[in-house]
Amino acid sequence: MRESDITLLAEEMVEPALSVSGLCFSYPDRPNVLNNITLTVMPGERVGLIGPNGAGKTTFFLSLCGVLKPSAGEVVLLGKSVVNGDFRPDVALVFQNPDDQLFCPSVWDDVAFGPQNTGLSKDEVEKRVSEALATVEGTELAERPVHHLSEGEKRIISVAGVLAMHPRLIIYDEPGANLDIRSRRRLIRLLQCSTETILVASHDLELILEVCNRVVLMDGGGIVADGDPRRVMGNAELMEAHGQEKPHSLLPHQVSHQYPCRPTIARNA
Amino acid sequence: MRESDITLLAEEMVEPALSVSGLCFSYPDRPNVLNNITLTVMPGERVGLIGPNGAGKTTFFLSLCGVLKPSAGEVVLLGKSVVNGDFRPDVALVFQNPDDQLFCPSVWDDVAFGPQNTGLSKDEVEKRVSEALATVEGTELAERPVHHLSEGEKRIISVAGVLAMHPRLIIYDEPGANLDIRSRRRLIRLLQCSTETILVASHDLELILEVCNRVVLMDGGGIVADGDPRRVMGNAELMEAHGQEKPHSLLPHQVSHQYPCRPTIARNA
Amino acid sequence: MKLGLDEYINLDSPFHRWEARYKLIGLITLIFAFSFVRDLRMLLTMVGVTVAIYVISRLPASFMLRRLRFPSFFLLALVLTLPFLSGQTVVLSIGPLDVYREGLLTVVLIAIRFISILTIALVLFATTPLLTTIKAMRALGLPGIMADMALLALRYIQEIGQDLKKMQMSMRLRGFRKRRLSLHGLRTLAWLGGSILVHSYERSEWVYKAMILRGYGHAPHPRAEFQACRRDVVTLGIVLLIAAGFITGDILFGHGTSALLQ
Amino acid sequence: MHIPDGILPISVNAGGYAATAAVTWYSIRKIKQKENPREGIPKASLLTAAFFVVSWIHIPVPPTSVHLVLNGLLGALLGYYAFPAILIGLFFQAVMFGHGGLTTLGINAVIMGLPAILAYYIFRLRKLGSKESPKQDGAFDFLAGAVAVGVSVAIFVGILVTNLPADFISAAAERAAIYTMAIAHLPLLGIEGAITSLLVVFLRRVRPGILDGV
Ligand SMILES: Nc1ncnc2c1ncn2[C@@H]1O[C@H](COP(=O)(O)OP(=O)(O)OP(=O)(O)O)[C@@H](O)[C@H]1O
Ligand SMILES: Nc1ncnc2c1ncn2[C@@H]1O[C@H](COP(=O)(O)OP(=O)(O)OP(=O)(O)O)[C@@H](O)[C@H]1O
Ligand SMILES: [Mg+2]
Ligand SMILES: [Mg+2]
Repeated sequence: MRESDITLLAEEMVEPALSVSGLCFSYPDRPNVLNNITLTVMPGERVGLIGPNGAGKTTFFLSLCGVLKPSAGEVVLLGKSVVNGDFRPDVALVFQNPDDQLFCPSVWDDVAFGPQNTGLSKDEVEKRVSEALATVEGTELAERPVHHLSEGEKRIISVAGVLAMHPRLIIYDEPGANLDIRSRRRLIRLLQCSTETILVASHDLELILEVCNRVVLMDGGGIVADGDPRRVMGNAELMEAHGQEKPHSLLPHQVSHQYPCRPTIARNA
Repeated sequence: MRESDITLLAEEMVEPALSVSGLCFSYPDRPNVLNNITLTVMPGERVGLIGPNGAGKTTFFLSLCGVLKPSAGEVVLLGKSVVNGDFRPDVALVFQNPDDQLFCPSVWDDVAFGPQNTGLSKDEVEKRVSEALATVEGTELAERPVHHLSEGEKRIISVAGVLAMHPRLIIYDEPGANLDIRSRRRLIRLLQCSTETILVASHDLELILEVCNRVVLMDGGGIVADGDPRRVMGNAELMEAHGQEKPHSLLPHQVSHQYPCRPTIARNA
Repeated sequence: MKLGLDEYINLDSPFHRWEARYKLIGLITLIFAFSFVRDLRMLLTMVGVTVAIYVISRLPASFMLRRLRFPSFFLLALVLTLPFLSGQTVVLSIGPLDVYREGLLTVVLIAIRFISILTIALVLFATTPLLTTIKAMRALGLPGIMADMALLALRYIQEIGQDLKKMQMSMRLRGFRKRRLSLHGLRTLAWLGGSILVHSYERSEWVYKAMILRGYGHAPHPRAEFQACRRDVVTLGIVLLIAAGFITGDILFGHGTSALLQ
Repeated sequence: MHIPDGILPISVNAGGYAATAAVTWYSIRKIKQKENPREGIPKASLLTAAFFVVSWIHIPVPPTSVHLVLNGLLGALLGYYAFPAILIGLFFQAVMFGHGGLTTLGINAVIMGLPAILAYYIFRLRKLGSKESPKQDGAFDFLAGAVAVGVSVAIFVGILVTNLPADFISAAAERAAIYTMAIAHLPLLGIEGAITSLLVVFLRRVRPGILDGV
């Protein structure tokens, strides 16, 4: 048995969290938004997805969740093929704009919305909600009306709404947009501490660099690079060819900004 | 005559573009959002305004333009006191969310809206519009409906709408939000090349660092620091005390990212 | 939801070239003349004129069929009821049901008028951007407040429509299914609608600020300028003549389906 | 609940236009009497757009689904801007979707708009009650929503049945048609009332200012 075979075997034993093969998608008035995308993500990986506006990141995410129906190819999530229109509680998507996701009158209602739809008992729902709120350090927001929160708080609550469903794969579509530095830092910490498999699309390359252990560069509906974040994003030529920039922190030295994962105690640190 | 007197005299000879003294503001349900703000900006300065969410940056801007009526204090813009509700074509504000500002159905209409209201002739309006569109490199967008533009294009057009009024002071409220890296770079170049006095609020400190020659740090409705960008933002202690971070590019070395200001020729460079 | 009206505004035809104000006057008059017609012989002429106009406009037939699908439900309801309810002369008996000749003729009359008017309206609105049409209406005397409201509403319908679509998507992804009617479901939909209203309300406050900062109401907003050439006027003349022809013809022929009933 | 082109005699259409012109003229006069008439325009326009979009939401009523009308709530939120707003909404509906019609625009505006104004007054009646009572408020909200749609249905059915160009329709058939149509719309009234009161509860909780009118 050769070495490569052994690796192959080892990989096959762990079922991938996500495996996409030959995925294509067209909007009615815009063909080939996704071109033959093939990607495998193993459980526990944190994959960053970068690429210019219109690269197809959001479209890709929506096809993964079964909201859009691909014109070709297959998506297998956690060992089960995705069927268009099917509801998969183990996969969750955090939308780019929290306002698209938050519509209940109070924070509590909103976080409870998902668990209630999966038909859990009342106690179970309550437990899920308080757990999720504690994880994002938002317990004291519970009774507040969603529409009066600050941008950063809205983002945090939309993440809680997704966590409460206990997904095993979470997809974040540009989670850093519109956040101030303190909220962004809190989000980064949250992402760094999460135990789920995650996919993050962002234009904030520093955020990707701090959170992800793998990065995928998309352009024109296809994947043009895939690998270690420091290697891919450190390749100035590649990055510029696809409308990106080498992140500042990769420029002269590498400065680690990794914050320790702390248990949830105080919010107003 | 002592030296300080001479400086004083010299400063008084050039009329400040903006002079705010003792400005206070309260929302009906939220008192003291602005606390006794005093600030003088000389013509040609590019002032960055930084501070955490809720510091009062947007509120400050709206009071400067006369949209909100301050409870105390005075704002003098270009030598004339601001009266609440007055229309001042020489001062313009670019809103945080371009969708709030682009209320006309087509790009051309939107850019023309301001000049038309200043009572210019039809030819003059047309000239202003094409000039403004050329400056932002958006000439070919003229006939497009606004809601079909990408985020980056929307931002660029909202800047054009403001430039077409030929203001002498432009206020940008978080112009970098939601932009991809290419559009952000284009925006930075545009700001660097502008000849007007500008005020820019942003959470993107690298953008401030590249554009501004002075920075003002706000927190809790007051100004807590004011001075050279590298000095203020390089002061890690100060920055962290107000929920900010020292920008990456100020961390180990200083790397200049200044692009040359080019005349507007090709867009697809 | 896709509005798809502006799909064919870039074609080239006499109707696309016709100046918006004249087109509006001409085709609206024609539409009202059509709604006046009650004589079956004039109906046949109406079909001819309608087909001719649609062909000249160079809009594809598939477009027309697509647009007909939705409003046809009402027509279907009429077709299924009127022939059985209205009239005296039985032409056919289906089991216990009698089909009356008068009801049948009424259905034919309504259906032809309906389809013809819909077609002309389609030519009117699919050959000019809706935006230009509203500006033409203002130029023709629509009150400024109405025109401003229409333009702003048009601008934001599509924006808010996209928001609704995204919100419904996110609800589906969190397991919301609205198959049954339940209080929980109704409440959720009310929350969805309410959120859209609140977002729009809050956005309108910002829009107002942005408008006054650029001088809204400071100077009278110039009316969009339209320039008509001779051809526009001639076309209007022809269309008005056709419209007049329908009205006089209908009156001359004795005004009614009764002409064919004898 | 919009009457399409080609069904009504031209006299009824003309009457509808006359009534619509009169009410619109009166509304605009009232708007212009405000201190700053332009202030309400963005609010009214964006809410018009929002109501237009909200009417796309399907409410499941097995075996089919219905659309929301919500003209009662629209009246309550927009006040004097309500009638022009409805006119504009109907115009867009006719032009974009072929829903309703151009010749019947006037009569359709009467069908939708007059009940909206009526609902506006029902909502205001509630304010007369001095005590805060959520139950009573809810009842008024339900009533405003249901009555608005109910009156719309009544005008709609009335116009349709009396004006069908059927010279020979029997009185019995006519009565049967009216009853069938009215009964078919009953669930709609209940749903409109329920949604209206749920919506008002939501708005009062989240953004009370919105209910004070434009
Ligand atoms: N509903 C739609 N109908 C038609 N075209 C669409 C639709 N949504 C997106 N597109 C187009 O598909 C392409 C990919 O869009 P997508 O939103 O997936 O890009 P993205 O990578 O998420 O960009 P961004 O960084 O701006 O979020 C774009 O060119 C866009 O214009
Ligand atoms: N219309 C309003 N009514 C009441 N309070 C308001 C209103 N607008 C803002 N505030 C409050 O005033 C404070 C200052 O808000 P402002 O929007 O000026 O902050 P900002 O510095 O612009 O924040 P951001 O970085 O999030 O844009 C905040 O606490 C906010 O909650
Ligand atoms: Mg996207
Ligand atoms: Mg702000």
